[in-house]
Amino acid sequence: MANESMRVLDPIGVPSVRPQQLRKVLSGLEGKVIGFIDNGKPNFHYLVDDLEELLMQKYGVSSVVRHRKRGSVPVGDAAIKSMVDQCDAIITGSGD
Amino acid sequence: MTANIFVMNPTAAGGNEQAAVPEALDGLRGKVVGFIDNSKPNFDHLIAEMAEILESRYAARSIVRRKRLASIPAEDQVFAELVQECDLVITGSGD
Amino acid sequence: MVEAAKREVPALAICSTAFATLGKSQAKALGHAELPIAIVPHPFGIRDREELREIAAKTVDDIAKLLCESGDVEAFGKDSATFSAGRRAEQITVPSDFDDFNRLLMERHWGDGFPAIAPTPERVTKMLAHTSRAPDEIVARIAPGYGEATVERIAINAVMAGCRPEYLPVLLAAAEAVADPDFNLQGIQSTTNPGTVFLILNGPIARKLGVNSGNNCLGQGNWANATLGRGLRLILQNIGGALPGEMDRATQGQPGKYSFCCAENEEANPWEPLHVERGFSANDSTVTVVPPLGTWNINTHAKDVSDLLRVMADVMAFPAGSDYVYGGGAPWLVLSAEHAFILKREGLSKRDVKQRLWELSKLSAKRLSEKDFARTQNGRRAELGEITRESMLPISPRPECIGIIVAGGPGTHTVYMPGSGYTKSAITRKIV
Amino acid sequence: MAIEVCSTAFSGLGRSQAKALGYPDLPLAVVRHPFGSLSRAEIRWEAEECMGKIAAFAKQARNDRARPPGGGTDAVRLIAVADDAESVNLLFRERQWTDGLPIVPPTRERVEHMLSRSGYMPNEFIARVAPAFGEATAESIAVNAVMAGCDAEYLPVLIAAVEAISAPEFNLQGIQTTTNPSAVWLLVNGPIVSRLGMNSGINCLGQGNWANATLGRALHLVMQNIGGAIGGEMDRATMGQPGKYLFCCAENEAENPWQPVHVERGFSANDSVVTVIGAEGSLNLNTHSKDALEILRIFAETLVRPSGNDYFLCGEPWLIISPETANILSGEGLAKGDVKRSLWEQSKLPARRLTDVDLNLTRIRRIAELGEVTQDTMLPIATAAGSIGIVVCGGPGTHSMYIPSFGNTRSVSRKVRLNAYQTEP
Repeated sequence: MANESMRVLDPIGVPSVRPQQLRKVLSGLEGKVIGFIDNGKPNFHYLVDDLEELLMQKYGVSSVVRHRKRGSVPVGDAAIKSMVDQCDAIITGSGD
Repeated sequence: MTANIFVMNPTAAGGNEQAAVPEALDGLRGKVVGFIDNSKPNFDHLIAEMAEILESRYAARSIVRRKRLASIPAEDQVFAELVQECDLVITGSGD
Repeated sequence: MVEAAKREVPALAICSTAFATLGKSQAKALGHAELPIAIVPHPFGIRDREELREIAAKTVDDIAKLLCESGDVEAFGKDSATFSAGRRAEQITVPSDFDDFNRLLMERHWGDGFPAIAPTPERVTKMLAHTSRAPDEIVARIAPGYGEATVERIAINAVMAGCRPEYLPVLLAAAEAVADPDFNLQGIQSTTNPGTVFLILNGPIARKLGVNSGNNCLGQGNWANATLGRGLRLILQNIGGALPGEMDRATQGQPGKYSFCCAENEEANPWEPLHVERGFSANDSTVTVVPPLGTWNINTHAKDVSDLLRVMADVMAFPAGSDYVYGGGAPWLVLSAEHAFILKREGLSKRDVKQRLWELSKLSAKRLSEKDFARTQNGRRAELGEITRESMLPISPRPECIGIIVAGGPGTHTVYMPGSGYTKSAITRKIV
Repeated sequence: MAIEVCSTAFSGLGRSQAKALGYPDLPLAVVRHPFGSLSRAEIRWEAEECMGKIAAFAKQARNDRARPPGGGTDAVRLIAVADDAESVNLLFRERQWTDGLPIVPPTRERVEHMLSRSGYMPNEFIARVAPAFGEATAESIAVNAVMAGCDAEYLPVLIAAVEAISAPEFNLQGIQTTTNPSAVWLLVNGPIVSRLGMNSGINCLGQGNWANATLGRALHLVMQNIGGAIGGEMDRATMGQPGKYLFCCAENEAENPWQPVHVERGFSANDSVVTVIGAEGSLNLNTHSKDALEILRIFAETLVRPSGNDYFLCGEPWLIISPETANILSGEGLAKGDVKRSLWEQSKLPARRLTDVDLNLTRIRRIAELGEVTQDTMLPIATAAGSIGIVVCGGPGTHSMYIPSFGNTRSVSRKVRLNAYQTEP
């Protein structure tokens, strides 16, 4: 009895997108423009201040562009597009 | 065909003996009627009106005891006094 | 991060330790487990300037490395769970013994902690007979994992929850509703807030399915209320991938995350019911999804309109709520018929009640903490302009955002449900 | 002789409870609900009507003397039902023996297994559960535990919880029959928490953990099935709340900078203890403030609501403080007692914020404690600062939670009785 089995349907949902290799890398940071999407959480802007300074000083990043996000609301397409156009790499933040 | 299984009843034996309600009175004339006020809004007014009707129309006498809180039971002492003094006790619930 | 990466730009996320699991799980669920994450200690919000500087110094090298190195591409594609084999659910073999089956659910995290009914093909087929939609039709993609909620997968989770077959159309409409962008399910599911989804039913279907709209309608005891609320939760967790401790980051959560569903008491409602207010016909059946952060009982024996409104507004306005800080659009009141009757007796329409509550519940920005005030300035600038300590903050952008239904049995209680602050609006969908 | 006057909304409660207590013939005189909002003239009319009924009751000879003895529910202990999930669930739902969710069929084998390791004898009397005052034995509790989906190891925790809710100061009768949305929050402390794998961290009040879910659920099934509180009958909740399905978590002792609740209440840290709390709901307290004094002010301002039973009746409010916030408070040198005192002082509510009707009620109910209450009185949320409950639960995040109390209730802690078998490492 205990060893009997039955067939059931898997309840777990999966996204239909097949994984794509999205990861892109830079050859180096020298002269690059880095974008930060600030999640608006306390202190994150300070962390970005410090990272900006260090990235420029230590790795020769040419400039940092910032977009400040409103709380837990997703960043709009327009904002992402504008960041993508300006930057060589984008860094986002989550958590507080 | 599905076989039967036996399942257990999840409720409890009340353990509360079926008690008979004490005998009815032979009317209200001359009787002492006690009220326990549940302290809900307007219940005091309802009792006041009822007491007035009891006295003027049924020639009964009334006693009122007020519970401090609607949602906790009246103190034993309040009950004991009323039972001692009264032929009929009227309690209230709701608001 | 994924959005940026899709546009072919190197992307990186900085996560505090507490959120690293969310970041990783979500990237994985979306099929991008390879995307890089730099981890900083949690909570960084309480660090002083000096400590932050140290964190930055430690993190900058990681960031440089992660942006320039291709990383562990091996990890990519290893876990077959991230692939969709097709839109139909797979059949799997499980023990038929009830206790063993439930143990398996526990081990696989396929449930909420309660016993579930096995979703056998027979039971699922019986349920699918209650819709004309094809089993493989995608009804919605459920955040934060963006799993495909096909008609069949919704039915599977409904069977597990204990729903009767005829409940299926309600859950199909509910799945569509939660996926509306204005509802911001991603925010509700992955936040540290105790967010959940409250289902409200209106129209003939509520009576037909025996959904409780009276005494104890938010509590236990009714088959439809209990299993519909639970069915949606299983969809959110199993299809949406919001597993507690992984993508679901709720600090404590709330009991409403198990099941939270009732019908509006349309008979006792002195105004037009919710679905009619929202533009549906009285004969339509609808489901409305609301994102409450909890329940607060407004117990008042007030018999006077201005007293009643004053007390309700006083309860709504408090300085630790997300509504005022983020300016969301879904604070909600479930009025008892007795309270609704008092308001209506004085000639107030539902709209008047909302307007009065919206005015009376404005919160002085002075009452917020420094940090919450700064967030409010950031979060609501577009809506309110420059915010000072003298500003009076409205609970929602507009009075109409305050939701009102009438439900429950006799009693002088109204339940206030604060909103999650970042949902633009509760969403209503017709049940077909 | 006794007669009960009920408003229509409560007549179901009156009848069911009279019957459950063995007085099926107790006369009820029903008045219009809600009489709280009737005018004096309308009350006079109701009084006339009601007196007429009472006078008739007083004269009426009882004509139903031949009522068969014994209630209906306890006559049958074992019920035969077709062995499939649909039939079992249908039967239990028809008899109003469930919360609406699927149950595990309580077969004799499962119930015996549930009891087998508990150290309790099946017929061991545990408590009488209000409002029907049904007799909870180890076995009848085990039946409900099986139904909820509990593992056998959970039973001693549940039995301790049933003892706790039946303590007079908890006032289960009030909690179960009120129109308020009151649920029983079951809080667990001590080594049993990790042994049972209970959740005290992320989402501890939400779904996903078997011990939390099924223990909390089993307690509410006991309250419904043994206590007899069925929605719309003896359970008069206007709307209730989702916590009435279950409301259960453990304290996060590992990240608590203070004493855990059971140690604060005089138990040893190695004891496993349940605490039951009559909870009206749950309110998210979200503040990102990192300053102890500011946090206390924000918390206190959130407690101050002009519509809570805590103020009307003098209650026992509880706060669940997140580990992050507890550590900020403790880091500033505040002991738990300091936090309580500060909250108690700062949360005094000016009586004028209450409506006149509610102020009148409060005046009657708190006169013994506060003396004459006027518009200018500052009402404390509890009789003393020590009555504010504080527990640390949850995972990362800036969220704490206010759990307002039903008012006429005091939380009760009971030690979980474990036998040698269960305490083995």
